[in-house]
Amino acid sequence: MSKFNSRRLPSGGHIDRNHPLKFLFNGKELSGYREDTLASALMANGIDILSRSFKYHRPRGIQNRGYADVTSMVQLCGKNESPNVLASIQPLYEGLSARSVNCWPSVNFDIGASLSAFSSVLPSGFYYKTFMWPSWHLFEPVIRRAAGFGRAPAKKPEELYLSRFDHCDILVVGSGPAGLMAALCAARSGARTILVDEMTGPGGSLRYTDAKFDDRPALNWVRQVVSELEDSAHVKCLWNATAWGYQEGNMVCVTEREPQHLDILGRNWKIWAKRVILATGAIERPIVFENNDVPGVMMCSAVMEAINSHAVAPGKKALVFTNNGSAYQVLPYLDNAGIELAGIIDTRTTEQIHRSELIRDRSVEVLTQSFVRKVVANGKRVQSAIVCSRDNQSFDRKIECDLVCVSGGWNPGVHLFSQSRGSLRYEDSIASFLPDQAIQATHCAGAVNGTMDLAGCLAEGAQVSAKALSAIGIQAQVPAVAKLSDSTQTKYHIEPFWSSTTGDRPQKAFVDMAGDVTVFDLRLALREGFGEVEHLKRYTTNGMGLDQGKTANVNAIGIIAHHLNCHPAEVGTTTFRPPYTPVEFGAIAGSQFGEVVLPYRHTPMKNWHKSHGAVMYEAGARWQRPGYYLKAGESMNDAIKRECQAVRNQLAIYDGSPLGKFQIQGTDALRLINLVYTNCFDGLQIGQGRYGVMLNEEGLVFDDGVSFRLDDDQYLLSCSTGGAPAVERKLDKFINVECPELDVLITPVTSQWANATVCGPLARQFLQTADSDIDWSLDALPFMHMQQGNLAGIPVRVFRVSFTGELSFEINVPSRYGLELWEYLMEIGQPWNICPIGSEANHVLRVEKGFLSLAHEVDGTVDPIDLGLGWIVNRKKSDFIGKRAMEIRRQNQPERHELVGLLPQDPKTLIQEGAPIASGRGHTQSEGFVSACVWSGSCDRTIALGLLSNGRARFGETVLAWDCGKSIPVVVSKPVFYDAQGERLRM
Amino acid sequence: MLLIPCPWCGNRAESEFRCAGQAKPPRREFVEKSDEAWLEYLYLSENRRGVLEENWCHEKGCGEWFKLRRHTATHEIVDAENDS
Amino acid sequence: MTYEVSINRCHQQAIFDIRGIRPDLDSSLIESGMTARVEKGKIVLSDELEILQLGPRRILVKTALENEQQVEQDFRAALIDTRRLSVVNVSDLYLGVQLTGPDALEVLAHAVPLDLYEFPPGSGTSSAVFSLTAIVICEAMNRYVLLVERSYLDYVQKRLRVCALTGETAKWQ
Amino acid sequence: MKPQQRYSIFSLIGGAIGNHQDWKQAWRNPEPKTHYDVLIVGGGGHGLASAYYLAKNHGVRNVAVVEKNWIGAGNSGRNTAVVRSNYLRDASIRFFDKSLQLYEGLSQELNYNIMLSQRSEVDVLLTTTSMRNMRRRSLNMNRLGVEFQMLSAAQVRQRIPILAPMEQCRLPILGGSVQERAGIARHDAIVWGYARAADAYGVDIIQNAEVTAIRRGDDGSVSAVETSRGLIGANKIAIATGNENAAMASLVDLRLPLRCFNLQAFVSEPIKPILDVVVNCPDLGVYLSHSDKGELVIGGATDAQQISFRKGGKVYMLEETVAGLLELFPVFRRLKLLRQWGGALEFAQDGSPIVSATPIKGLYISAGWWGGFKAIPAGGLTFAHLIANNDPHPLASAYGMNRFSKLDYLLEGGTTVPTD
Ligand SMILES: Cc1cc2nc3c(=O)[nH]c(=O)nc-3n(C[C@H](O)[C@H](O)[C@H](O)COP(=O)(O)OP(=O)(O)OC[C@H]3O[C@@H](n4cnc5c(N)ncnc54)[C@H](O)[C@@H]3O)c2cc1C
Ligand SMILES: NC(=O)c1ccc[n+]([C@@H]2O[C@H](COP(=O)([O-])OP(=O)(O)OC[C@H]3O[C@@H](n4cnc5c(N)ncnc54)[C@H](O)[C@@H]3O)[C@@H](O)[C@H]2O)c1
Ligand SMILES: Cc1cc2nc3c(=O)[nH]c(=O)nc-3n(C[C@H](O)[C@H](O)[C@H](O)COP(=O)(O)O)c2cc1C
Ligand SMILES: [Zn+2]
Repeated sequence: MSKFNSRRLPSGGHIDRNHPLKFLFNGKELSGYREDTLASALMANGIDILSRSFKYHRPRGIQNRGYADVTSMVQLCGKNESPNVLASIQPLYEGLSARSVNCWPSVNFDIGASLSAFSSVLPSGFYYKTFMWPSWHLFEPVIRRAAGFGRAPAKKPEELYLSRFDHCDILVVGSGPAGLMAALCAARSGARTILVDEMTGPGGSLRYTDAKFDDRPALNWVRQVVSELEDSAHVKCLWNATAWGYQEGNMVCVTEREPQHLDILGRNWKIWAKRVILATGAIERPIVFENNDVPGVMMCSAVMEAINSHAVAPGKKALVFTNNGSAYQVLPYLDNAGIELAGIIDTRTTEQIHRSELIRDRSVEVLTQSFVRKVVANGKRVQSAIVCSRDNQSFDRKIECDLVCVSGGWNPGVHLFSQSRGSLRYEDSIASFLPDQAIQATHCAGAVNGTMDLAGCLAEGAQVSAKALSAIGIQAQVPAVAKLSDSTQTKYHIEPFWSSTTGDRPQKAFVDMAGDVTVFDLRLALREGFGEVEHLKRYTTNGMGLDQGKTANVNAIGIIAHHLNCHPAEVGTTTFRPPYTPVEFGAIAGSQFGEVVLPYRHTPMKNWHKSHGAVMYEAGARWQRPGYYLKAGESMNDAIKRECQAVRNQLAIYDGSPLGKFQIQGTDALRLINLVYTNCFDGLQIGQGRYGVMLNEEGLVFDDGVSFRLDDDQYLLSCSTGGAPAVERKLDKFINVECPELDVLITPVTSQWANATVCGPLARQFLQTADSDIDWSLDALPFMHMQQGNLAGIPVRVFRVSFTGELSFEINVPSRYGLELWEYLMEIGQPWNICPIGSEANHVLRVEKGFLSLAHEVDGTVDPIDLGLGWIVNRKKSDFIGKRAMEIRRQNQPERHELVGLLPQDPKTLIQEGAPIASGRGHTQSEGFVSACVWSGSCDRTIALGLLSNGRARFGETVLAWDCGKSIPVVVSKPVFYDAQGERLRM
Repeated sequence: MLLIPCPWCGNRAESEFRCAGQAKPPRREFVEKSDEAWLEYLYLSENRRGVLEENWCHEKGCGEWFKLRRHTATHEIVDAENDS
Repeated sequence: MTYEVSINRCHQQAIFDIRGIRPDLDSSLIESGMTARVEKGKIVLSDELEILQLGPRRILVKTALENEQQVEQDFRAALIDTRRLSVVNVSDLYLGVQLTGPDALEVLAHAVPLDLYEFPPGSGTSSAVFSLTAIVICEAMNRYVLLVERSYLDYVQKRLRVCALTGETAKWQ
Repeated sequence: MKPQQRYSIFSLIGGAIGNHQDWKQAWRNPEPKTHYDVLIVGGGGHGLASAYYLAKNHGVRNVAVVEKNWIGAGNSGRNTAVVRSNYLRDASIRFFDKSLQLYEGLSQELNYNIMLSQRSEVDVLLTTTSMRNMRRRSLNMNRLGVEFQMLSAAQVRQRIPILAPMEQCRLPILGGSVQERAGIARHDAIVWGYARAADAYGVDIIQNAEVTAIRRGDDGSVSAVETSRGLIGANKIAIATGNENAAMASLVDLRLPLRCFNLQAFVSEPIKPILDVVVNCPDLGVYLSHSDKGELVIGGATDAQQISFRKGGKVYMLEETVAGLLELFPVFRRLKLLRQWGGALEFAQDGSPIVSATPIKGLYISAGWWGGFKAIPAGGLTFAHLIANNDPHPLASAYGMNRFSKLDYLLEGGTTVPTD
């Protein structure tokens, strides 16, 4: 027979022998069966070495079960490329392809392993002590290449992830005996229940043991319970779903991998539960001895799983090494698999060992009070073990074996409990940490609670569930507990034994396999004063690897306690943090990906713009707006120039829809407006508007805009596009919290209105040709006034406001008519050569006029007086937002940066926006900066605006702008370059 | 994510709410006070571990403003009340 | 496999946003005879109107678009005298997107944090839809309507379709 | 004084020969004395660096650093370790660049490899607003002789080849900026290196001692602190407690405009080198670097809504940051989150730190270090100067606490800390 499936047992297991599957490992074609994991299939094929270790590149294989089996990590290749996948949880599928990680050229012959030769100079924290001279940069690339395991995928997957919310009464995490009973009880009691388990199916430990309920395999019972659950409308069961984050608010994040009924890679559930029941079981931990990482050293439960679930014999001759009773359960499994038993090494005394029938009838030798000092490997796999006695350390005995079944005890899966801020306590009788005080609405049942016997787990699951239900006022229907057939269970009875080595010499006795941390490393750290458990973790990296110390941490704490001569409780644990097991980033982001990663907003005219060459800009508050419209053969600058000319000389139109708008109503509407703007709005007629600047309470400019009076107590306040969300929040807080005495109501109406702004010297003439009842004449509709009426049969509001400095009509219509209005204007504007313009042209035009741009001149340090808007600050008003602060600041700072115009001496020079203005030797004395600089068609030269120290007193002076090493002389001027009197916009 | 007890809607997801800082007396009570008192109103707020009373708004929901007492280190909510 | 749901834009409706200082809102509703017709968190049908109290100080009234002017006039007549009430026509502010089909609830659960099992037909509330403010209405079993700010409609609709696995991939054009 | 034991490759080899049995404690674990000339509260980077410079530059060696947990338990032990000096205002540029310069010589100075990796930080810019902000910074920094350059979109892609292709971007990359000297350092090493070097000068590092009260003498000046390990006298007391400064100041009825907000960070599973620079994307609120150990270290935006002292994180902030990460790097979708944590960041009202004497004689405070890992060397240097001379160091003269009552802000972020 070929090596193919050489370790597969002829019968048994839960694998589906009718469905053989082909897969690739390191390029070699192998085969397994459906229901195999990648790990079991590799084991069946006689493959021992899956990867190389982090630091010393030691060969590693399968040691543990499920997510605790950190040494089984591989790179999943092909379409679903994914790094650091644990073979022990990866279901086998047809065509799967995987590679070993952290090795070159191959996992069996790995150059990196030669590092082991230098390992004596690489104890924990060695990098803090060397590589300083001449510079870390010389060494870093080598270290970096050596670090890390798998590779990030080169391509993004095309499939989706989703993320969703849910609510329930009872969330049960873990579907072992305890979790199933808890879920069953909740379901029968009519509670909305969600049951999740990280494995591909239910059952927990019952999936790999051969327990019998009512004389039938436990899995039958599992199936029966689950089908009852799945048939209940108020119950959801999620398999392959890890509860990874126990958040505040009793919310648990659960990531479901590749939900079977949907074509997605994963889905993250954010579940609020009234009560959470943690039935997360326990993880078997190793005992530390020299070479305890060599393939062939496995946890007893992993051996049981291999044999019972996957019909694989992980060795031929086994030695059992334990400090507790649970290990003896492996014996019948070894028998079944035809594995010879080389002996049992138990660290406990004869009296401590419960002589169950499992050993009573055997001829096998049990060496009590003994331990495995080290295993000897033939390079790739265990060959023998050196065993010695606890009272007579010099007594060494070599036992031939190719499999060492280890049990160092069980670590209750307290991760989620601790994440939820629940406290832990060290329990001597199980030599591990247990949940103590819950902070959130959390319950624990089963092995996680320290209940190590199956009957106890079943009973506790139901009891705890009943308790949780009654806490939320649901009458519990407690299901009967199935009868266990002849219990093959042993008494747990653990006696702590953490490590065979003291770590005085640098043996390879690994505490943390994921980070290659040895007992020696822990000892060294202690010696150097890193005795705090958190220092120890950080100095040695113990518990910082891929499995976050699932098996390592308790051992490390035990070892430290032993050497510090204290109780493990005094050492304490490091902090448990999410995620419980690594979660794909894609699942966390869910559908927030690609185009929909951020909200975007469109005006009703979007499609028109796009089909007319508009280059869309993000205009603030997620709005998309045309930046400029490109015509064939044009450059961006050409386009902007053309658009500017249209406004200054003829006729243009732009989409001003995104401008923020609020309808304000109430007897105190005017009072509010007078409080939020620096100037006074008294005396405004209905239909009249006024420009205002809004400060924050710190006295600094926050926003600006025009407000119109619509009716007696009704105003329409407008603000900048990007500022609208902040203005909305500010106003809302102001009237509800800061000035609750105001009798005023605010309705944000930004998207209600679409706006086409017609501007240019021909705007009035043009609009007079439109089909409209509006009187466009100066008398009827002067600057800063509005009119309502109809245009082309559409109800419109026309505002005479100008941000370009040119004659301008803002035509607002309910959004549904936006496109219709726009198209109508474009159509009748055709003979006029009407030109659509974007925000770039607007920018040039406003610079020519010295109008304020929040994005440019306002950097959070300026007040309105700095901006030359002193006329807008009504000092007589007793109060407005920011008044007090502005006054205090001005008292303390007489000299301020003020808005000025700047004319580069060379009229062709463009200065970069943001260039500082400086004087003094080496330009060290800062005097301000250039906030905007554009080519102005109207002035036929470049012009700029800036903030300059004491600027208004310095008109005519030449100052130096500093632009990338060049100093550029610029002449200070008034900040207006076009139509200084403002006649054109008032036309 | 917390579930926050809106006085009008009951428990709703934290993401529907806005926390708007420490609850202080209304602004008008400071307008007439000394510069020092005004500055205190402007930028001093309690910044400690423990229960703080804050202004919260069910911004994406019913729009109500209310006072919430919340622990700044555990994020536990003590109570919420509507004073209108 | 995908979810069984269809996601479509609704016909525009006339919508009025009524806000008031609490006691005023209550009393003017009484005056106008509307109080009997509001119920917290529920859509109440009355003549041509669908009335939804969104908050203690805010009511939304929906009706067919052709009733827009009539209803606006009625409101003015009935409510406007009390000046401490604001009625704003927001018919163009909100657009509806409708989810119908057996999986409507499951798909919607990807967007809103509400407990949708406690949100039977006839319920309505303002909530966070993909973190944006929107009004969620359960019109019937397997039928939900989201009223979202018009400018966000494309975004919300697109993202719902992504969640419904309609095959629409999230690609930026 | 120098550390009793020098670290080098030779000492490591020597150590190996002796099975590494002879390594000394990196710092002592002394019992507190009854009195110190200067007592520093807070064993984070700033407290320890201040102790070191007090001893080294000012000859003040009867110094204690009192730490309530273990040194580095605060933000210095949980930050994303980015060091850079690209700030906007002159005072900040000068201060932070001094800090970066000190970092450049720190491994040698402390004889401790802090693993300063000046791999450059590239800002990936997606909006015209952030382009404008960075351009202004870069122009101003260049004027002061500090390197920080703008990049074209093509140059950004060249430096970060795995960025999302143009056609897949929600917000296309408009350009970027880079500071070549920026990079990362090993966060714990800064703490341990300063601790070891300060200890060698005789500074007492006292862990597990929480300061619960500050006592004052008859003249009002400070005299001692009460701690969980007893009363400790001191002529001068310097507060550097990371995010507890407001609480510490309130022990002597001092109120400061400080607020703490949550910031979270997370790491991916360890992978082989894929990213050679620090990447920062202000528009998506995410930044990351690839550590020497192999994990991607990722940070996001501060959650400036609620005052918070938690060391965890809010899940909606995590989602946002991850979404931002994947928008830049869609290839990371299948990469896995390994660990997520958080910290409370302390902000002063104007976003700039406070390094200041107080109205109470003998009491000094160093606070508001929300991005203050990069500031540890200069923060320590200037704080030590202030404590020793009772006079601000010229580089930190803008950081006095009296600026607030004049509303004379040093605004870095562009705006003040949100007041709501
Ligand atoms: C997630 C995150 C990412 C960050 N990323 C960066 C970054 O990339 N770059 C950067 O420059 N900065 C970053 N920062 C900020 C940086 O971490 C801090 O600014 C810096 O570490 C502050 O150092 P510190 O010494 O002032 O405070 P800490 O390191 O917090 O030290 C304060 C110490 O005082 C102790 N203490 C408190 N109260 C008492 C008491 N009563 N008695 C005794 N001791 C007390 C604490 O236990 C703590 O150890 C980040 C912060 C966080 C949270
Ligand atoms: N004989 C002994 O000494 C001994 C020791 C330990 C355990 N046991 C046995 O183990 C069993 C314990 O039963 P149980 O129900 O408490 O646990 P279990 O181990 O049977 O089941 C726990 C389940 O929870 C899942 N899980 C854990 N964390 C999860 C998470 N974050 N998200 C999703 N799923 C998660 C696990 O994958 C597992 O399927 C009993 O049968 C007991 O006898 C025996
Ligand atoms: C730069 C940096 C890198 C880190 N890398 C890892 C890592 O590889 N593995 C890990 O488990 N934790 C890593 N951490 C996180 C720490 O384990 C720890 O969570 C963090 O310092 C906060 O401490 P706390 O979780 O004990 O509160 C890293 C932290 C930082 C600051
Ligand atoms: Zn509410």
